[in-house]
Amino acid sequence: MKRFALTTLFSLWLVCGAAHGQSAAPQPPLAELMHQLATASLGDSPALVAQLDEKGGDAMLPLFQAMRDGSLYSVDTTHDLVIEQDQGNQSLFVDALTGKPVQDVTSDDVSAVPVNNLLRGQLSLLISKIQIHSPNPKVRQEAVFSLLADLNPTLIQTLEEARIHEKSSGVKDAMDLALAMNTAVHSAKPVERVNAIEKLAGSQRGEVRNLLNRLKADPSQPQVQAAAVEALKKIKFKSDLYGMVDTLFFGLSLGSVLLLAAIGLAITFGVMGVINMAHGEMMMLGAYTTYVVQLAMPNHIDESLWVAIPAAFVVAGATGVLIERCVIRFLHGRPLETLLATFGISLGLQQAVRTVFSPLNRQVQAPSWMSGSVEINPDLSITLNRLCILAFALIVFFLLQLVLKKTSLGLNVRAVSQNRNMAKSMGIKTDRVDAMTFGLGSGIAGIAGVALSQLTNVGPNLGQSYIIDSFMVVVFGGVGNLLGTLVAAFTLGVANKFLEPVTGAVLASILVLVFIILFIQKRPKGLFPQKGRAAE
Amino acid sequence: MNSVLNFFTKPRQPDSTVMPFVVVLTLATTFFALCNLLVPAGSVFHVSTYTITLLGKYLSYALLALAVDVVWGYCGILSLGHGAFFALGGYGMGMYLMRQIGTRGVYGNPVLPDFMVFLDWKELPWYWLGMNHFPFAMLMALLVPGLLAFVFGWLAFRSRVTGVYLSIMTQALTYAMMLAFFRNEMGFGGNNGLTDFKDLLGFDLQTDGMRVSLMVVTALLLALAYLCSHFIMKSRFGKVIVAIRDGEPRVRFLGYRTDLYKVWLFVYSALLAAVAGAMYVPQVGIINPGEFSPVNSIEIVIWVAVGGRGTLYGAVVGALLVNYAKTRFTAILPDGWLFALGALFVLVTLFLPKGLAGLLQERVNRRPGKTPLNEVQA
Amino acid sequence: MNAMRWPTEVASADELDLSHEYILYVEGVSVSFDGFKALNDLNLYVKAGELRCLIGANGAGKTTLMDVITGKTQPDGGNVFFGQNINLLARSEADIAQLGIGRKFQKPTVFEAHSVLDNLEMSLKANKGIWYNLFAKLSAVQRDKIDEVLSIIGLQQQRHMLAGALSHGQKQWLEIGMLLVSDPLLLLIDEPVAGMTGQETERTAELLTGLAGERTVIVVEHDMEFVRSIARTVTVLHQGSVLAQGTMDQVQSNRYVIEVYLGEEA
Amino acid sequence: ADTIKVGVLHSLSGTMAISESTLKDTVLMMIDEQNKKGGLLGKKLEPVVVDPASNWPLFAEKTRELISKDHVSVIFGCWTSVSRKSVLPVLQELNGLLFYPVQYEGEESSKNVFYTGAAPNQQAIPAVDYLMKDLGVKRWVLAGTDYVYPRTTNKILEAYLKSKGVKDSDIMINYTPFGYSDWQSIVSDIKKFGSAGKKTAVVSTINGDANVPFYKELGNQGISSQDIPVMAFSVGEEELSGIDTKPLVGHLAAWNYFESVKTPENKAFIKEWHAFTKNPKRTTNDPMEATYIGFKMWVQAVQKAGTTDVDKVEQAMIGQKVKNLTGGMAEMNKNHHLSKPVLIGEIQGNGQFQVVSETKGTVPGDAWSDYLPGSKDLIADWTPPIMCGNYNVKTKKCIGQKF
Amino acid sequence: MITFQQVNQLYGGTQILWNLDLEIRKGSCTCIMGRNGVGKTTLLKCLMGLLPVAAGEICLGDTVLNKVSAEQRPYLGIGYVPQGREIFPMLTVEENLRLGLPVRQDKARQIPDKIFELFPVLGDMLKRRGGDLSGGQQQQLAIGRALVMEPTVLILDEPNEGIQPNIVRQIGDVILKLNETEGLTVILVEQKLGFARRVGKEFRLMEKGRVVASDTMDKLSDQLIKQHLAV
Ligand SMILES: Nc1ncnc2c1ncn2[C@@H]1O[C@H](COP(=O)(O)OP(=O)(O)OP(=O)(O)O)[C@@H](O)[C@H]1O
Ligand SMILES: Nc1ncnc2c1ncn2[C@@H]1O[C@H](COP(=O)(O)OP(=O)(O)OP(=O)(O)O)[C@@H](O)[C@H]1O
Ligand SMILES: NC(N)=O
Ligand SMILES: [Mg+2]
Ligand SMILES: [Mg+2]
Repeated sequence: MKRFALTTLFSLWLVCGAAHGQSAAPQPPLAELMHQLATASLGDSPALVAQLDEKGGDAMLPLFQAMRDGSLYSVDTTHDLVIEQDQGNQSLFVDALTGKPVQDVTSDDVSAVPVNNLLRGQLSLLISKIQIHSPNPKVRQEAVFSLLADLNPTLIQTLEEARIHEKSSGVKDAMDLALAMNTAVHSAKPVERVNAIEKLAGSQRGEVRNLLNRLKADPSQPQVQAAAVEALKKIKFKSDLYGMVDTLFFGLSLGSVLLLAAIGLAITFGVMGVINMAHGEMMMLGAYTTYVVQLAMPNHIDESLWVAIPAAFVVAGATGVLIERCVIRFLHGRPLETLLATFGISLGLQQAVRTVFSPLNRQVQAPSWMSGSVEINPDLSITLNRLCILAFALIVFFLLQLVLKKTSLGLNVRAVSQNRNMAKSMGIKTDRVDAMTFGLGSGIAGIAGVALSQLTNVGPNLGQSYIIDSFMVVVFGGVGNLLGTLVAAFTLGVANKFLEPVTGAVLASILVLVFIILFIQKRPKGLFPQKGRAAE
Repeated sequence: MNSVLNFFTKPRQPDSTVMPFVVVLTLATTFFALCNLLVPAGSVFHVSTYTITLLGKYLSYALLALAVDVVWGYCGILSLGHGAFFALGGYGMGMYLMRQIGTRGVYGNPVLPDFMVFLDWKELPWYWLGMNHFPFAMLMALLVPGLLAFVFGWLAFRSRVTGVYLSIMTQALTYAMMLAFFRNEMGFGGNNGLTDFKDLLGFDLQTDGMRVSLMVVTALLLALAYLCSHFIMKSRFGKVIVAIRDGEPRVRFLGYRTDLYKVWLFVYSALLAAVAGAMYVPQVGIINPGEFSPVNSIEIVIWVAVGGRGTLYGAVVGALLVNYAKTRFTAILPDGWLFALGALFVLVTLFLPKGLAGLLQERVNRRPGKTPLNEVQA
Repeated sequence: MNAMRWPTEVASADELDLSHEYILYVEGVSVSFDGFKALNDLNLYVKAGELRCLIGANGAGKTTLMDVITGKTQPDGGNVFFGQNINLLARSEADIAQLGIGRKFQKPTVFEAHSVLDNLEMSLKANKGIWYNLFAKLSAVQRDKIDEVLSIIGLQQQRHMLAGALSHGQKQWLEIGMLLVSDPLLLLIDEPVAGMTGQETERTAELLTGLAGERTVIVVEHDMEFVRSIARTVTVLHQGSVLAQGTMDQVQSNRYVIEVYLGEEA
Repeated sequence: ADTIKVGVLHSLSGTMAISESTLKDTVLMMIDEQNKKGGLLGKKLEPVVVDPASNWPLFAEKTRELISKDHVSVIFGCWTSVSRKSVLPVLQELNGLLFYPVQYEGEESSKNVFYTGAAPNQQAIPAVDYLMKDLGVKRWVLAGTDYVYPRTTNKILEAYLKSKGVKDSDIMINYTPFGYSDWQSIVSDIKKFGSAGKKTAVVSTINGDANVPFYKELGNQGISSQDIPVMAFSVGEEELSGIDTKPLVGHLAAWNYFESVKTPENKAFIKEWHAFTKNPKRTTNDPMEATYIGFKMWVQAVQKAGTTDVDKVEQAMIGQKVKNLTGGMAEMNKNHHLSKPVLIGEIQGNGQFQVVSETKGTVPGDAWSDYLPGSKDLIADWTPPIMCGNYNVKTKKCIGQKF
Repeated sequence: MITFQQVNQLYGGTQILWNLDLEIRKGSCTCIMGRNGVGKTTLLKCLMGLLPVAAGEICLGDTVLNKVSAEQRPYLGIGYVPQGREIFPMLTVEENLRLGLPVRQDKARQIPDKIFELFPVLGDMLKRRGGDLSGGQQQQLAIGRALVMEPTVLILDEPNEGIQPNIVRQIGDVILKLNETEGLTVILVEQKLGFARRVGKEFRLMEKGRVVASDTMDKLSDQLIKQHLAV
């Protein structure tokens, strides 16, 4: 993950702090400093941390890390610093310096050592410095990268020394980059500088770009300046390219959300012809199911989704079957009336959720395997949850295709929706087919809800925010055509994301809507219309 | 032949509800107006200004429902975007009212509405020009939605966009309008919309007399629209419209340009909706982009369905009833009224497939001694 | 002028030029659906006042031909002219109907929510414009016309019935009635006697022969007895083109026609 | 009547129910508490709850219903500015009294309304000062939902930042619609904007439902509070209760109240809230405190005036003091806005805020911003001799409407 | 085999069938005739359970059909070719045919070749949507679809409507064959006398919702025709 530049303010402070340290009275010993830290105010902590770093050196790593992550505590009675270690549902406290467990201390006896943003920044920098020597090459590499914005002579010296013994090529590259950055600025020989700059052109990192921008602005050495301009051009070209890929991914990802939202509707509406205004609420039920599942298994958040998906399918599907049996089946041949009834149902479901779960949003946690992003390069990283949802949407889609194409259900559903009486005369159990189809569509909506719970609010309004988009996608794709739904969802997603940087989010949505309206004039039955005499 | 049979042999009776409707509407309105203005506040017969304002709102909704019924009930065009025409009419009126505020706004700017002042606009955008003249503003309140309906209808009907495709496109239309009007750059007050109106044609909007007048005018317009729509639906034009609903391709083979029939009906309907919007705004005191929201448009359709589509009085009754229910429910059951409303919708669909109007018709048909007109003997 | 007409009015009535006695020219028309050729370079000429029978196997393209003439289907190529001067391919369905080309569909399509009377009223030959119909009233002449047609189709008693409640055969009659009141120059009639009893079939035959002469009639029918009773010229379609044409006897003895259509001992 | 009726005008359904229904409960709790103390002027308080259903015209209608049909003495209600704007004409026509408890864009002072939430100068300006001075922020993203409150706030902030020498190129402004949920591109743009080597912060006036997906996207794209801190004006404890806050630790919010502040009053308040809602985990938040202060002040004012008559209560309100839940005294000023302290808090892993900065003393709410050209000369003063909501100090006249 | 006893049927308030009695013998081929609108189609729909019976009983052998749901009746061996074909328009020809498979006793998974022997055109058009077929092709599909179910009773409502002459012959041959060699009971509604005479073994004449004459086909006199079929 990308580390950003620390503030200049902070660098200034470091210098002052160091100067101050030299001139001041002899510093208190480590233990004393730690006790001071335990009771220090937020304003005093930075100075203490700096002193700890100076005194404690690498041994301070666990303490710094704990402090940054908010797991550093001080024992109320003794002001000893302890680190909380999560051990299932019970927390264990270890000594901040020695790492030995501290007996007889519970969470009631300790209070957190306060940190704020400023301190976290300072700590991160110190941690990185220590981690240059970490045994783990990945950590070392990260450490180097996070120091790029704060290169100074001592650091460069450290890096040069470390570079000699470094074995991991990844870390070597990182160190070379740092050294090249240093050379590019500080070398006395213009040729060296130009060479270094050429090397830098291979990196997409923001720190490099900022440095090159600075060089570009400095006219004192024309060839250096020219090299910087050239390097920046190369970098820009690549980053534009990655930007496109990024945007494309955003579009696909938005498309996958649209697809998930629309796919259940493509069945209840597209195939069965029910104008299902309660479709959104089925997604909402799925999302709430995820919430309940996580409540039930608080220590297994990572696995919770695997339980939530079938659970959501069952809950929403069962609700769908219930709705079909109690209401929809009395409305055969009156498709427009289903709008009225399902709208009523959607109002009821929303209010029911408000009554049961309160009107507030519920918290659904992200499993760790879906958090964060894969960084392909500094200009292009893909968030994992989006990637998972994209894959998930496609899987759901193809499974559904399979069910509809390969089982008799698919055929029966279509037969019933086209001619109910004749289907009866062919021995098709229309009642069961209806219930199962509506249940299937609703169940898929429920599954979509699980995915949405990872992206957005789990609240009573969840369904409302997707219902219009869902209808739009189904209609744009062509009612009754599942493949159309797929293409429509991705088209709209990608179009939206390519427009957005140009026009802004609101105008992009408006333009997409206008585009759909105009498009339908050209193809009045959507992207993939149902063709033939019967469709007229 | 063997056609003895009352129900189907009965001629399609001309909607004989016109006179009763107009009479009841006029009487009720007059009654309420007098009870507000003449009966002293203490009396049991006094009708509060609150009630008058509510009635006025319901009546504009009724007019809106009528507009939807004309296209949906008679021509099968399920518009899920009529809120857009309503809102545009409302904005037309709102802009006029806004300009009437003059220096009485919070910043005292004689020309610019408050929201423009605090967004630091220097002059009135061109589309606000002239809106301080009532006739021009009203013309715009009709012209703009009418034109929008015309352009949209012309494009859609000519390309033969029908059924759910059309419904969803109307929804997209109103949704796009909503997003656009939410934008502050549009110059219509963004999310806050237009509000803080003072007077209309020089009359203070907050007096009882004005409220009663607005209510009465709304009622008159509703009656007029009812008569007009009745006339249209009874004419051969109306028969063609209904035929289009049941088999548009076949109507074309009879030589009718169905796209034009639909366009003009759509425009007519949009104009009714715009009038409703224009009457609605001074009575509720605010117009904002929320009126464009697709859910609003869906609700209108539901009023019509509850009342019974395809009958003009059904639409009116549905709008009055559902909105009255909403007013009552939100006050009596603030926490659970959505259950009640939702249940109402479901129950009506299940047990009154033709809406309340259907119920009424059945009653009439069943009344002993009443034989359908022109009954054919076996 | 025709393509972009101001949306308020109907087409100006074009004068039909019948100077070469032919009323319908279908030349080189092809229609294909997803690669399947329903009509294949079809040529057909019909004289004014003629009663032409069109027969041919199921799927030969008869209905498709009517679709092309009435503007419902655009052909891939070819020309269709009404009289000398009117290019039907450039016209909309409504225009074509107003020119005086009426059609009865294979599957009866009547307006089910309208009474029999209203169905006929709407089909009347009259101005089809919007303003006109907003104020139109039935004239005495029109009333008589409708009454006359009602008695022809035998639905006097059902005049106020909703068309949706008619039986299949009654709908067939109503549709014929709708065609009659519209007073067309060219009638395209797709399988009029399907579902009729023998007696009714005879009546239909009388009706159609009566119409011919004054009007031009093209009838599609599979009932050979019926065709024989009315036919002067018969055209046989096969796989989208004309297979044979001539009098009933000529056609009936045509070997190909027997093979693909009539069967050995028809 | 033998009771004093109190109107409660908060949406219990529709999009705003998420925020507003809590305030309904708060008012009910306060009424309950007051009744336990024996009511007011010897009468019991009786709540009249209605549901304006997040529908703005309905707010006006319900106000009319509350005042003219139910004859309430005061109304506690509204959240969005548009609902307040919708209600204003009715209040003024029927001379009602509204307590409005939410932070808002200012530019208003009505005789019939008391504004107990923060004006921009009580939230936005101190927050930006903190970012600038304490975190050394040089580059600014002003991200908001596209409506009046964020627009105005950002206008004020833009003017303010420029007055502090920030260049145009260092300000990025972005608006999104209500309920916006696909933040990928915008967050990615922010990330790019923030990688220019200068300390960057986001000032967020993103409202309501859009926040959860925004923060989730921030977390997933790996923007931590050390990289680009986000300072929010509409994200409180309640909004956080719907998010997993671990990835958000260190992001900021500016309010006049945080649940985590340890004062005896706050402890008591939280305890009562838990007891009232029968939910020991229910959070409290800033608009609740604003409701609390408003309610207490109203009670005091009624006691002082000896009547619930709107005009008398209105005058009695001015100068009323109530202890803040976070310490110190809130005071109602002549412009119907409160003087309150401003707190900056950082999000913690447990969904609470840790106060990292606090103004010295209280900040009086400005009805009219000093940074907008149209209103910098305006003040509101509802005491004689000025007695109006928009007095121009230059021309020495009340302009526009007189209420 | 099939009996109607005092069957009454109403559409809304309109009575169509009046105390109708009817008997169909097993293995026979019975032609139901009558003018337009006398209730032939209605009668068949009652038999198929598609219309509710107001009063009276319909039996298939010993089974009282009134209590059997419409979906179950095909499993009792009834195949139905409705008037107007009622093809599933958006399903392909193949899919239309496949729908009948689960009803078969032998649970075959393939459409029997027999169907394509009877109606070769269906084989050529397997992948075409049913709705795109020409009227006559659809009629053949409708019959084929009923035959896929291997019914013991085959009900045909005006099967020759819109069919080319040689196919009409063929259909006649098929019906005869099914009836004579495979013992299928056939109920045929037919207007065309020639065809009725050729394939029908018995006739039932209907008038105004009642059966007014029934006998074997050779007894169908001109007198009866004039009385009940002429207009
Ligand atoms: N929209 C379409 N898509 C695909 N194929 C079509 C379409 N319309 C017609 N066809 C095919 O074109 C051929 C001609 O059809 P058409 O209806 O014109 O036949 P027909 O001569 O009227 O037959 P019939 O006498 O059975 O009514 C048929 O094979 C039919 O399947
Ligand atoms: N859905 C309906 N509602 C009301 N009446 C109907 C309905 N369907 C048919 N009818 C009436 O029932 C009567 C019998 O109709 P049915 O379709 O059974 O006649 P049929 O004998 O099959 O005539 P055809 O030979 O024309 O097919 C007709 O008079 C018709 O008007
Ligand atoms: N005032 C607000 N937050 O709308
Ligand atoms: Mg045909
Ligand atoms: Mg029949």
